[in-house]
Amino acid sequence: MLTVTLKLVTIVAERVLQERLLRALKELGARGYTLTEVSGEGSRGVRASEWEGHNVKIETIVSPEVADRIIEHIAEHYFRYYAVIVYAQPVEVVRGDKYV
Amino acid sequence: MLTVTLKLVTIVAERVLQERLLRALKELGARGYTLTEVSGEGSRGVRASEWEGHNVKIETIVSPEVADRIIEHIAEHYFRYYAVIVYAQPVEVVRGDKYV
Amino acid sequence: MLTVTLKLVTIVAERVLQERLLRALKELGARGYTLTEVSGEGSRGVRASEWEGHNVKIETIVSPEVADRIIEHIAEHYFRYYAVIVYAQPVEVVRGDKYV
Amino acid sequence: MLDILLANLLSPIVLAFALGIIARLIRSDLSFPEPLYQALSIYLLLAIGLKGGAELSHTPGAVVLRPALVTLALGMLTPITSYVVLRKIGRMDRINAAAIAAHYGSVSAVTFIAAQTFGQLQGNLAEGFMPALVAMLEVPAIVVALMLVFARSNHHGSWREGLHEVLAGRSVVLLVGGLVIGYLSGTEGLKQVEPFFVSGFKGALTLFLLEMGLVAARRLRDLKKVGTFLVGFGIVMPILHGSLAVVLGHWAGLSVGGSAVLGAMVASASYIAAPAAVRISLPEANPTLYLTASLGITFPFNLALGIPLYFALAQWIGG
Amino acid sequence: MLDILLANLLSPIVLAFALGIIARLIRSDLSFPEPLYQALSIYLLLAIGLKGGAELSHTPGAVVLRPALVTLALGMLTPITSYVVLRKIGRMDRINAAAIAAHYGSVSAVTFIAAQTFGQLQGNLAEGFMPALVAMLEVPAIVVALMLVFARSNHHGSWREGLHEVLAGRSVVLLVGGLVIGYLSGTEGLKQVEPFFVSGFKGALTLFLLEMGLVAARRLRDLKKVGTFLVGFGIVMPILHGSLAVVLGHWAGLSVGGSAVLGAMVASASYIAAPAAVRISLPEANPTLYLTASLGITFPFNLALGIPLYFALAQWIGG
Amino acid sequence: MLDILLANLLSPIVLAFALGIIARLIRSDLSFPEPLYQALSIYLLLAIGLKGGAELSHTPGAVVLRPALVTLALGMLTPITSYVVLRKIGRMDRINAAAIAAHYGSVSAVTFIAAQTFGQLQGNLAEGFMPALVAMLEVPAIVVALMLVFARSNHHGSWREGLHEVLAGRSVVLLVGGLVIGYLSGTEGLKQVEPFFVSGFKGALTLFLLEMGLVAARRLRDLKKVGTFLVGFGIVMPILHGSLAVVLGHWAGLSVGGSAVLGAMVASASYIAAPAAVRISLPEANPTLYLTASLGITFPFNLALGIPLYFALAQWIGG
Ligand SMILES: Nc1ncnc2c1ncn2[C@@H]1O[C@H](COP(=O)(O)O)[C@@H](O)[C@H]1O
Ligand SMILES: Nc1ncnc2c1ncn2[C@@H]1O[C@H](COP(=O)(O)O)[C@@H](O)[C@H]1O
Ligand SMILES: Nc1ncnc2c1ncn2[C@@H]1O[C@H](COP(=O)(O)O)[C@@H](O)[C@H]1O
Ligand code: NA
Ligand code: NA
Ligand code: NA
Repeated sequence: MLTVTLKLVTIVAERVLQERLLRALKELGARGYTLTEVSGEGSRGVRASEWEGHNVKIETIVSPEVADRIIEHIAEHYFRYYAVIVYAQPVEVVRGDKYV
Repeated sequence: MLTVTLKLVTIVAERVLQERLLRALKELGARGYTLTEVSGEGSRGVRASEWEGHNVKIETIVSPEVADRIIEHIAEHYFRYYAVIVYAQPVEVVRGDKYV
Repeated sequence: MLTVTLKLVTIVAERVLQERLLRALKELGARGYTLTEVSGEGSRGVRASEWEGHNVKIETIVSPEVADRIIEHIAEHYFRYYAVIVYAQPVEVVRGDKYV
Repeated sequence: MLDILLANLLSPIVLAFALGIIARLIRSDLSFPEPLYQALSIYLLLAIGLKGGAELSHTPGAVVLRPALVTLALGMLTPITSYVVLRKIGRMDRINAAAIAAHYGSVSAVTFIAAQTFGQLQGNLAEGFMPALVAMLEVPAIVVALMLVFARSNHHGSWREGLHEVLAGRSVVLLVGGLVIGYLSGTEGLKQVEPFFVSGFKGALTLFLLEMGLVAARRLRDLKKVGTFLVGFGIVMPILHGSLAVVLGHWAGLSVGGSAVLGAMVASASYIAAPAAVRISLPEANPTLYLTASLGITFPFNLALGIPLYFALAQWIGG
Repeated sequence: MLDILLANLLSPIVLAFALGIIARLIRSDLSFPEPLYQALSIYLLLAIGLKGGAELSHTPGAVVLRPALVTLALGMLTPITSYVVLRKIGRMDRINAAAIAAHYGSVSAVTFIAAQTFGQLQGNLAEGFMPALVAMLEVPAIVVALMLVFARSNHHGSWREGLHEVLAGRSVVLLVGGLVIGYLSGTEGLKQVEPFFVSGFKGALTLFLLEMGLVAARRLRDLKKVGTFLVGFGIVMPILHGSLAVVLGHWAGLSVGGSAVLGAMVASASYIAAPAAVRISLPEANPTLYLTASLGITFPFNLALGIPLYFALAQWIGG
Repeated sequence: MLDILLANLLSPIVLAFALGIIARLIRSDLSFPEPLYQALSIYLLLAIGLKGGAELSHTPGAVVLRPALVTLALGMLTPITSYVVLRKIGRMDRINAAAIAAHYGSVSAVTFIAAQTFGQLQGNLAEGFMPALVAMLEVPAIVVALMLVFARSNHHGSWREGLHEVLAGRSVVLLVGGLVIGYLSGTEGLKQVEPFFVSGFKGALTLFLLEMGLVAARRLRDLKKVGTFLVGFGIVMPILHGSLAVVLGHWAGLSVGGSAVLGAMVASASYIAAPAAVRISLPEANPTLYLTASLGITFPFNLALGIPLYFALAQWIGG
């Protein structure tokens, strides 16, 4: 099976950002995403929800360039005021052209 | 701690495939799996559910050979007609014999 | 964007352990975690819940040393009697100092 | 006729459906958590089963026989008429035609419930055993439609898995299970659970239709993709099938309310049981076509206009 | 006064709230799954909308006019008084002051419901159209408070997204949607769904308040972080705003029950609509401050002491 | 006796349980989302607490005293008899014996509810304060059983965490919390929430038992693994404990209904509170043994046969 190595970018963020982040991903070149409802704790204790602790995890498989763009976008727009983390890992996929 | 490197194979698929995929994993040699209810979007907009967008994510830690078999099986049987993606990553585990 | 490579440690465990594991993570030096409700199967069929199969997945990004400590702690305290697995992967993050 | 229509359009359940559509159109963040949707549908299916079964327990078999046979016959006929129309007039390929035919032959439980509720308000009560007919109408059409494909060719999808999907699917299990529980425990048994399953019913249905509106609105976006033929099909076919059913229901001895409800049942298109079975058995069929037609066109049409129409027809024939 | 207070403190809803707090304090594993919380809040909002709308459908417009104008005026005034107090007395920065002002100008639907329920038990029924006033009170304050920031500076957050967040937010959609459905389908329509939406209401509210207790207890941990001033603000401001609203309500022709409920509404601080809008529009405001004040201080205060107080005042003025 | 049995077997709740088992056997995709299960169990526990508390509020203490003492005594005795039987006759190791003893000493709230409901239908109403006895029966047995292990050896599991798990566990918090709320707000308070917590009760219980059937069916697969001894134990032990409790209940002054319900309570085995506590405190005990025994054998046995048996016995002694 012919596999290609791409990047899996994972964002964990407070739920109020969901719509905006998905819009941003699309604009930055992601061709799809998978979303999970999660909870968590980090350095920020509280967020704008009676449901503190409820976050979304957004995973998207993209080319390395798009991965960089996404990470930069999030660092620039969300790190300061919002509860959000982002990280990237290499993954092997088949049908590599589906994701770029 | 003695760790071994194995493969973490992740499948994201429309929910109607859940039972079949789990059966296939077992037959192909996976010794366990973890399942998460997720949602997502990709190239196929709609699926057979009033709950479009609802997918399952199935993660399984296996030997590299089993990983290849799983990826091939899915590519062959599901890529054409179903909303499904699959990718693999190396992971370090302890008790490596538990997974093979 | 300046990224640092850290470890993503993932624990999948039966739900009854949730509180204890989170306490242990904090004590071992993790600065945050993300928790997902999952289900799954492995070598142990049954657990102490009418909801067999319901597990939690706890993900935490930590330094390699903390990762080792966590894996050792879990292997020592939980592998024998509880349904639990743990694995680690390298991930690239920005703001590396947030996690250590 | 006009006042029947107005009464229907101003009923809480139709208005709740409209609210759901509007909420989606203005991009509201209103959404039903999936477990709530599942809880409501478990409740509604079990409740109609229970009521129907308790009613059956004191209905003489002879009264049910003819309506049951008519229902079965319609369950075999309507997938075939749908298929033929889709192939000959719509020029659709075999697979997609069969997939859509499975939906239009089967039944939408919510449309049935809405029709029954509407009859109650109009004072045109349908027979109490109608839920048993719903259970009978659900499965055969899907089998017939799949046979139209599998009879001819060796085929990718799994015929047996698809069938298991319908027969052991949760809507059949809950409906038939409810019927059996209601039948065995009888009117006495039903009385114990009445405040929960009977009194609360219409309110829960209102909530459910709000959610249906949210879901259907997503399908409305795809109206353009499916083309004019399918939009027309989704309106004309229910009228034809529904009218036929009203007439046959009347002939089989059903009351005005009963014939009208039978009309609504037969006119309705499945969007729970059929899609799951078809996705497994005919994976190459395009879900956008069958889901948009049944959920985006036929369901709203029946809810708003079809139901009053079948009642007006039943009244005209039998009243 | 004392017996009013005791009657309130021993009502199932207040006790359920206390149980929620205690459960959290003893570190119980009791927790509500999120879908249950969502289901209950969808139900409660839709239910009060439906009842209010059905009531409106046979209320002459003239009766509603003055109370509506008073409500709107209070919705514009209270964010400003809150802002001024926070800035001048509390020495708070502009952003956080505006964020908190948005919460105290807007309304907590649960406080409204609790007040209305309390009135029923006291035999001081509020006017049936009060839910329409809740809908009117929810939005303006948030707009006014955001304007206090956006009018002055170019700013990070998105003003339009924040506004959309309130206007198309689920609490407004359900409340206003319920009102319209209730209004269009009228008393006749309401009767169909009464066992579900009316009879079950107080029980569902009890369950909801148990959950509110669980959530509020988490906020109590943060009481120390927010400082004495904000604790005092969260108690004194509601008393002032509430008393003013009782007086104006009486002047506008509302009954004793109606004025008291208006008092509770105006005294209450939003913790659903406002936080979502503020988080989007004023991301640099500190959520610990506004959530702890509205959910950890003002909500329990109103529930336990405020509501009986506003009723006592209304009685004294109008009884 | 036979007609009592038949009446029980044909009640909606027993039939719903059977439907759940059947659905699983035919591999239906019917399943309850976890939040629905949690919502129903929160509701049921709170509801029985509320009713019991309201009843207690007007029951003279003297009436409750003797039944309460009997209950406590049985809560200490039954884990010991279970332990001895498992060790001596079953030749089971100490840890697993203690784990199973904790389950059989404690109580299954659903079995209690089913027994109470059955009594109502039979016209053999149990005393209203029985829920207070359930709360008393839940905890002591688990403590006694754990002591059987911890008294002897230094041990892996955590004794204190296990105890906290029961005492602050959601079933105790909801039951005791409901009792206190019901007691404090009294009959007057209960009336407000009656349509929700009282009228809807049996229907919600029916839904819950459908889910219980789905869960128990999974345990049935493990019947072979646990061996004949444990199957016998899961049937004989409840009969012995239940009969003893009926006799002692009668002696303590309980009515026919009350003694029978006490019998069912004591006969029942916990499958919510005990498993969680045991898993934490005795991790090396095998969950397949204690879960299969309590959920796969004893629960269905009591539901179908045990409850009518305890009623027949109570009638024979006291009627
Ligand atoms: N070290 C970490 N490992 C895993 N997830 C984290 C970590 N730190 C933060 N998170 C997740 O990111 C969310 C926001 O983090 P923060 O901005 O630090 O509050 C948290 O609620 C967690 O879900
Ligand atoms: N680029 C991507 N990154 C992450 N998840 C994806 C991506 N593309 C598709 N998916 C997931 O896979 C499912 C099926 O994809 P598709 O077949 O492209 O519709 C989607 O619903 C998503 O959950
Ligand atoms: N090979 C595997 N791959 C992925 N997840 C696994 C695997 N084995 C076990 N798990 C997860 O870990 C949990 C506990 O495993 P076990 O102790 O083997 O029963 C299971 O319920 C699964 O969720
Ligand atoms: Na049909
Ligand atoms: Na206010
Ligand atoms: Na017992």
